[in-house]
Amino acid sequence: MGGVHPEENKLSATKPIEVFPLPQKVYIPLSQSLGAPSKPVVKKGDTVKVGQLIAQGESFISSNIHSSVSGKVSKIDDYPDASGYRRQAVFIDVEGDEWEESIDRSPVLIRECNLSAEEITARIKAAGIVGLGGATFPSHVKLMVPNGKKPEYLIINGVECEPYLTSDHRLMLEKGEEMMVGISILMKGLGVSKALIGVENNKPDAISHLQKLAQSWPGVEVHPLKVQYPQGGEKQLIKALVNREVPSGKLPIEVGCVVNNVGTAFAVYEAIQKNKPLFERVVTVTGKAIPRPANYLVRVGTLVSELLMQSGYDENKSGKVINGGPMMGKALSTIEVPVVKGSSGILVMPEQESRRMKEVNCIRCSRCASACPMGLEPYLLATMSSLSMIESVENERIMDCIECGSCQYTCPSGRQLLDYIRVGKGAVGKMIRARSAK
Amino acid sequence: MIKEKIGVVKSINLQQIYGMMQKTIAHSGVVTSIKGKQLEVTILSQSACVSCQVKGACSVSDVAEKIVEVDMPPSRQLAVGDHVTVVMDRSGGLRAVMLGYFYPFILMILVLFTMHALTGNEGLAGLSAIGSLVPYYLLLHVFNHRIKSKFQFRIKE
Amino acid sequence: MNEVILYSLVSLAGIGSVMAVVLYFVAQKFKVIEDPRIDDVEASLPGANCGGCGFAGCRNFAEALVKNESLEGLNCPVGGSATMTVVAEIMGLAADASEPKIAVVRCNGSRSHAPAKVVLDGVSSCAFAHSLFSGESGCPNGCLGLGDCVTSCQFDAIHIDPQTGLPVVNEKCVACGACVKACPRGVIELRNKGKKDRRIFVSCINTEKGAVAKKNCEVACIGCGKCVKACPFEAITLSNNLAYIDFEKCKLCRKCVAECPTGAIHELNFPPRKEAAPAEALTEANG
Amino acid sequence: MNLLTISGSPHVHNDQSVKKIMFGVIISLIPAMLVSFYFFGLPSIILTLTAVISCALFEFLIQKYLLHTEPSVTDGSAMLTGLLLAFNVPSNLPIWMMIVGSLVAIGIGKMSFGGLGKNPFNPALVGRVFLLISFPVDMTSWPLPQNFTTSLTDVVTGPTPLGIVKEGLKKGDAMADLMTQVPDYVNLLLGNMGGSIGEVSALAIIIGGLYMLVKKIISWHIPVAFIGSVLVFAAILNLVNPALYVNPLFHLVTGGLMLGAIYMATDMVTSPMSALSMIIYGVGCGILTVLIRVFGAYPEGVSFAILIMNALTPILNKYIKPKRFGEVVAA
Amino acid sequence: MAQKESNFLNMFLTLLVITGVAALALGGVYTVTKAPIEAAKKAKQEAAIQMVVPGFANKPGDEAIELTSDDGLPLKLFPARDASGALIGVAMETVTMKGFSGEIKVMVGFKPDGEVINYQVLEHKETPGLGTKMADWFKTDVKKQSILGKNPSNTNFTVSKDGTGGEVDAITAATISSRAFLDAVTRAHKAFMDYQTKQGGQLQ
Amino acid sequence: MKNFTKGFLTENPVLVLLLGMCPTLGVTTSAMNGLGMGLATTFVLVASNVVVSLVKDLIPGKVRIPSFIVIIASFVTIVELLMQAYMPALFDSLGLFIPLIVVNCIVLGRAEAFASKNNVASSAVDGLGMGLGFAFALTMLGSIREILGGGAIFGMKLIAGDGILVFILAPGAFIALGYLIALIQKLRKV
Amino acid sequence: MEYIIIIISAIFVNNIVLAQFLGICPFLGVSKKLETAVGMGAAVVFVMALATLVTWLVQFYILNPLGIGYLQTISFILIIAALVQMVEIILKKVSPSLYQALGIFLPLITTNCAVLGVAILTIQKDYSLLQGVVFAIANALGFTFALVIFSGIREHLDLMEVPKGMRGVPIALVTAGILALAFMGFAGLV
Ligand SMILES: Cc1cc2nc3c(=O)[nH]c(=O)nc-3n(C[C@H](O)[C@H](O)[C@H](O)COP(=O)(O)O)c2cc1C
Ligand SMILES: Cc1cc2nc3c(=O)[nH]c(=O)nc-3n(C[C@H](O)[C@H](O)[C@H](O)COP(=O)(O)O)c2cc1C
Ligand SMILES: Cc1cc2nc3c(=O)[nH]c(=O)nc-3n(C[C@H](O)[C@H](O)[C@H](O)COP(=O)(O)O)c2cc1C
Ligand SMILES: Cc1cc2nc3c(=O)[nH]c(=O)nc-3n(C[C@H](O)[C@H](O)[C@H](O)CO)c2cc1C
Ligand code: SF4
Ligand code: SF4
Ligand code: SF4
Ligand code: SF4
Ligand code: FES
Repeated sequence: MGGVHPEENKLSATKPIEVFPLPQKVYIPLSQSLGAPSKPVVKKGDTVKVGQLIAQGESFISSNIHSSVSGKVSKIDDYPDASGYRRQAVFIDVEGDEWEESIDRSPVLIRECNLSAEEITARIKAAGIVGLGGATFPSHVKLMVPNGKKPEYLIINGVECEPYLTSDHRLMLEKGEEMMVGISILMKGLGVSKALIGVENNKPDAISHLQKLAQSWPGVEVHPLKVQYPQGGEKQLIKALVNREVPSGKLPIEVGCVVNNVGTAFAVYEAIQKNKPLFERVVTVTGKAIPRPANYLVRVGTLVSELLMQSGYDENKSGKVINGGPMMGKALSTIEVPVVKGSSGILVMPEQESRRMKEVNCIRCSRCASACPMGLEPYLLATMSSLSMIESVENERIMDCIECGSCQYTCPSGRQLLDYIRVGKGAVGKMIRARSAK
Repeated sequence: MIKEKIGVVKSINLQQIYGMMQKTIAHSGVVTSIKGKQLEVTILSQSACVSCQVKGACSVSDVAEKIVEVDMPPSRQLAVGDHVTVVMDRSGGLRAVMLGYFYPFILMILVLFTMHALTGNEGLAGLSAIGSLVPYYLLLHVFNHRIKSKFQFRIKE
Repeated sequence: MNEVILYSLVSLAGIGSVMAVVLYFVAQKFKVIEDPRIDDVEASLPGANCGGCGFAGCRNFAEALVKNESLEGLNCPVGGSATMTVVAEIMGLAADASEPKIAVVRCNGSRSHAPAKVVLDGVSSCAFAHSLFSGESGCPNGCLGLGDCVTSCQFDAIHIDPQTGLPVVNEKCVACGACVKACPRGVIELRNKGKKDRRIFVSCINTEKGAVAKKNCEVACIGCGKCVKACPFEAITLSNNLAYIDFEKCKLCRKCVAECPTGAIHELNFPPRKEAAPAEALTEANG
Repeated sequence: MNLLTISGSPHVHNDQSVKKIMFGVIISLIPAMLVSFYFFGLPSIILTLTAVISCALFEFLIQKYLLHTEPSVTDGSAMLTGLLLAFNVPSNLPIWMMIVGSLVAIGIGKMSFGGLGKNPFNPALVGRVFLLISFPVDMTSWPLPQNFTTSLTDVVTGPTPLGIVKEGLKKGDAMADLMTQVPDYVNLLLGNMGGSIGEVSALAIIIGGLYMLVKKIISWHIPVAFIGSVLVFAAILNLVNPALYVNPLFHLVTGGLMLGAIYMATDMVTSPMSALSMIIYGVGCGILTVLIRVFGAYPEGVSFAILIMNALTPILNKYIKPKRFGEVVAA
Repeated sequence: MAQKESNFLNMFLTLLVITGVAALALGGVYTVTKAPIEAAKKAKQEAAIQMVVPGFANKPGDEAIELTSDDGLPLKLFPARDASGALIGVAMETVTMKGFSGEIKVMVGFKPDGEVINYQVLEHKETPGLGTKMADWFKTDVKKQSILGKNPSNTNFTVSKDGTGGEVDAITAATISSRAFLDAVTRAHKAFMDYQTKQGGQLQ
Repeated sequence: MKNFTKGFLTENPVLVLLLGMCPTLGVTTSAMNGLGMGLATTFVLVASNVVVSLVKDLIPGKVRIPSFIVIIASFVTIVELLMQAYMPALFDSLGLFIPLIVVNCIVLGRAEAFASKNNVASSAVDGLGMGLGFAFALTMLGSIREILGGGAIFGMKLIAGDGILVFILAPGAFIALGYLIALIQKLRKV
Repeated sequence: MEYIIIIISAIFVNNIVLAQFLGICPFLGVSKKLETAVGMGAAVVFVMALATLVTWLVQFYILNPLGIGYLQTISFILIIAALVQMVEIILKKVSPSLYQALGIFLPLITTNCAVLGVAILTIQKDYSLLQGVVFAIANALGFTFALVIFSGIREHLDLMEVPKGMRGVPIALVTAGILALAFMGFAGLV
């Protein structure tokens, strides 16, 4: 159902992962995952090592944060996040590169893991691992299956259906073996015997590589998928792999699935087998306005501007800088923002491509409805939202929208559908909250 | 980035609530009297008439508001004057239309045609058609309790 | 007597009596004794059905008024005290003269004061922009200028000034408060209209630290506290790096206005001062 | 330094636009246009141009001076309306009537509702039916086709094949006799018959329809359902009484069926949005068309059928929804 | 508003009185207008007869004869006589169901030999501007439009373009109405002729 | 005076209050019909307003509306009888819509909203104003339809041949009234 | 067959609203929501059938034998008004909960011209009782049909930003006009 085929433009697909040089200063935001911000456990003037815990997640859905560099905490203050709002962050002046001793920095692959499921969950929580597929949902929560639900499949999301982005692709090629170990650990943590890796057909090298590796991992299967956006959305992926539909308003566990990104699996490997918390990640820097697209292994807290400069950013040629891919990513209002755990790529669009087409009346062509992977009617949701018909959009299931943007991508009238839908979702959310508060 | 994700959390949570409430018709009204567990809610004028200048004149019955009886919701203590929303299942409305207008209509027509076929007398057929409504409504009256349970309004929480 | 007339008489009178019986039962069973005052009250209301009173429409409000038998807590912002006096008369009560209010826009981050650092390309909705980013100027509190307040106003009382990009309230405002609810950033406040329409207020709601605020907008309140000291009536309070003038306490003495180093305090509809007033604050007057 | 742009996702768009769609339809109409110009000559060209220009002009004037909105004539939809309106009238219609029709189509049918996308009824058909009912004489005198002519005056008029059959049957003529009075199927397919400017050549229209299908401008549902149901319904009637009800194939190649099914019923603005409702809509159009053709007063019912189904479109849209992902089947 | 209280008795009485007064008033008006209404109806009929067979001296309305056409439609025959009582013609009120929108009623005057003197369309629901043209079309002496002075016995009263040897031109774009109209006229003619034959040749 | 003039534009029953649409649409095939219908309604309005305001204090609240209906229906019947007797042609062309004056909301509306609260003189004036306003609107619509649809006005031909036939027919009635009301709304704003 | 002709004629060819202009007020007033339109339609079917039944009996068994046919208008309107009231009272009395459920759905505007018009038309057309009742039902169905279609379109139009000057009644009338235009295609079906 639904879906679109945007131009792929995977400019950096052949670029191996480069380790990005250490910055002078990092800004580590304290809200890096879904849920409540983490509480700092260091204070101004403290010296920290790489991998040291600097903030703790205190509520159920929140995560630990570790220092990505060694050096001195210069202050704890507000710093603009990707949307320009100021939030609490830890500012660290980098001094050397001194790691916590507990971290195993050797490149040796460790296959065996003898931990129990509970220990695995605890270690993942301690390492501050969050979903690297974009939503940054704390990964340990997914392993804590609610009572009465039984997971059957671990689904590994290697789809990377967003145009331009290649970080997952490179990771699958270069860290495939580690990833397999991570997957086996996740399977153990969940107590499932089957793991399905979904990869789109546009990455044949990754598919054949993983398929070869999977032969030595019982229960792990690699499934090539047809190329279609948003194949990587978890509901769509589950549908494609096990042909089950997650009911409206329900979680994947409802149909016995847990979805994790390939990067997450790799992070799990490092956390469990190498004792390395999550403080760096692979970030694709790409775009038509970037002369040297690349995939960097970046410490969290590094400024986006530094990544861009490394790749030859020219502010006069760029019109829009996007954190993430072109379909779901978020435009940045300044490039002086730090890389966070959820940053999968930085996309720079040239001036001429950065403006939307002129919006004209909806011609009721229903292209948006057929593109919508959730079976919604975006034209209706958008119109009703713009007319503040809150109850009606609620009945039209606006809350099912996964904000994939397929509708807006395909609308010949250039309707800014998702913008309106977001307004409507906001209003419906408000109304529902008001109702449940009563 | 973070802000957007917060939005997602809420939507996931709230979707579950949202799944439960649909397919109902809601009217807002004011509690006008309380008798034990029975509330009387006066529904404020619903129709387009609200702002019409001659609404008093258009219908012979100048009823501008409707009073409905609902049970006191267990979760909430209501007082006279409270603003509430009463809801009824959408299908209830259709069923009401059926019971109130459609079935008696069918009955009337059937009797009309049958009697005409039997007696050939139009006057008699007509009178008995009208007359057939009497037992119908008596029947309704007898089953009032059963009917009531189907069209009960309730207070929306 | 003509027999046609006789028949007519009998049959019509027959129908008439049937009607009477029927209606008698209607009267018995329906018993909707509408207080006739409801109609009168409704007639005296403006009839805008705007919901400013908190009811679904003027009729509903009239019913509530009559049922309540008192005006307490009920007010028609549109008709204001004039209307409420009439209503009070109908109901045989005295209306307390509530001070008329008006919407006030507490942001002066015009295009020149707070230049754009990025350009928004999207739907014209403050609610959307607010959820997307901090704003073109970078100020996370200030007006986004996309006019959610304008669309929410039923009285055509608020418009975006094309020069400044900020909303301006005109005399049509009836203080219904719709715009206050519509603004995602809480820029608009209902304040006393003031004698001769004179008002003084801090035209900024930025709670960031002074330096940060000033970087984005040159007329931001930097929370320096000078006005607090200058006010002889203790009408000004400072919290979260932001000064606020309580309109109930403010006596419109204008002492604070001159004190503010950034010109964040606004005075409206005052005669010109003898000495030069902070010119900018006056020219950018919004209200 | 240029300022960065901020907007919500998505940040890319496919290469479609309303303009491309509209001009795509116009391009696909070229074969039908050429056939018509060949058979009906210069008058048909003049009339078509009149309609296209006056529709565009009226749209421009109304937007600019009455609605005070930014004129959007360049999107091509008004020109398309004009083109299709012209295709739906006989080629000897007086020019002023064509202009009145354009005004009605654009002014009443489209702009009263707010312009592109908001009109519940197909503007060209509103214009056409308005003309038909206002000027029945001129709207039902069909010039007979001839090889390309530049003559603007003396044309020979005669009834359309549908008209011949309908009138004949009403008078009590035998079906076999009537079939000798109409052109054979090859000519019917090519368009060598009396009729409206653009409707005559089923073949040319089908070619255009295929082009639109390939270009994904329309989907197959409505035309197939429409034409299919005409075929089925007419076949049933024909089986019941061949002497009274004409061969179903005859229905397909005559009158405005092809033009209606492929170009007018498919107007996305006025047709339903999901596959199932499109099929219902198409079947409704088909049944109504045959009903009016066979039992009604008018020999041709396509326009009315589509307009009536246009009226039902909002209800179809409201009650037939796409399947929601994760829809829990009602317990 | 000083309004009376609503109790059963005064409600009952009020309505009784009001309906009573109304009945009296209406009865009065009715008695007064009864005669003029009848007269108006009659005048209308008379005017129509006068138009289609001018110059009679009797009261054709009082001598009306009810006939039935072959297919069961009701027709009326009004004999028109001169002062001496001799038949100068008849007015036939005739009807057809074949109109574009159903029934068409026509008053048509014939000379005793069946020649059409004049006609008047009494009732119809045809389309204004199309079917309505029949009111004058068949009186206008253009081409073969007019039927006045023609006799259906020797003229083919069908539409010329039907190819049935018709000798009357149909109204442009309203062939259906034209056929229907001619149907009504021929029906009247036939009924008149049949009646005469049945009466033994001459209607007196 | 204000009671009289308001019926024309500011409170025109058809064009502003949107009442009595059925006769408005149904009889306005020509200006003459519109005028005739308008005048008949005016008569009923004035007469019933007068009677209602005379008896208003004698009628108990609950039978107010039925009593009004009887009064109105009586006058309608009187009009019906008179027209039948003395204007049979007009009566024929207005047909069903004469008895339907009885349910015309304007008549009952004025009785209820005005006459039952005011004295005889101003009720009569009110009825006259409203009635003439109604007649004015109907005549206007009738003229528009007659001119556009038949190229004539009050039966006088303006152009040779026919007009745009639709306007004489049902669709034209709706469309013409729609644009007329839009125009009036626009005029009232400025 | 004769019934079928009556039915097709009343629903499609001579639709009560779109061709005969009866019941325009509720057509324009109640047709804003589909659900209400359906409910209203059901009520109208019932009321029209009942009213025609009763008025026919009154006409042929009371008015005609007594020679007081001229009282048609006044007696019909009184009967209809009383009937509607009676239905309401009975419903209210026999099943208050049912009445409540209905009451909210149906702003019963059943005293509009459609009901009276159909009752009178039935008499004018010389229908027998059965024909009359079928005629009434068919007209009520025609009314419902038009109302439902129309409410669908208007719900749709609520989502479109119709130009300011046309909003509300004007665009509703223009839409009704186009609908009437489309319905002309049914001409000649019977
Ligand atoms: C309150 C809440 C509880 C969740 N619980 C689970 C869970 O128990 N198991 C699970 O696999 N995912 C769980 N999720 C994660 C979601 O299924 C989903 O993976 C996450 O929101 C990211 O989705 P996305 O990347 O498709 O945007 C939970 C999410 C929320 C908001
Ligand atoms: C429209 C859409 C597209 C997505 N595409 C991808 C993708 O290509 N790859 C991916 O790993 N996650 C993608 N996600 C996120 C997944 O839904 C899901 O959150 C993720 O795979 C869960 O794994 P994580 O918790 O390890 O991140 C997408 C989400 C949405 C809503
Ligand atoms: C709105 C409309 C009304 C019509 N009314 C009539 C009519 O009253 N009488 C009639 O004979 N034809 C009428 N017609 C025309 C018929 O449909 C048909 O085309 C015509 O009778 C064929 O006759 P012709 O051969 O003279 O053109 C009308 C057509 C339209 C469009
Ligand atoms: C496939 C297709 C068919 C169309 N058919 C019509 C048509 O029949 N009549 C018309 O006026 N416009 C037609 N249009 C143009 C456009 O949709 C129309 O003008 C809108 O209805 C105006 O709002 C068509 C457009 C497309 C893409
Ligand atoms: S953004 Fe929402 S509405 Fe649009 S296609 Fe994606 S899921 Fe559907
Ligand atoms: S794709 Fe765009 S134009 Fe087409 S229906 Fe959706 S919103 Fe309308
Ligand atoms: S400006 Fe604000 S408070 Fe004033 S009338 Fe408008 S919405 Fe109401
Ligand atoms: S005051 Fe608020 S609502 Fe109005 S434009 Fe500014 S941000 Fe938007
Ligand atoms: S005038 Fe006919 S319903 Fe109102």
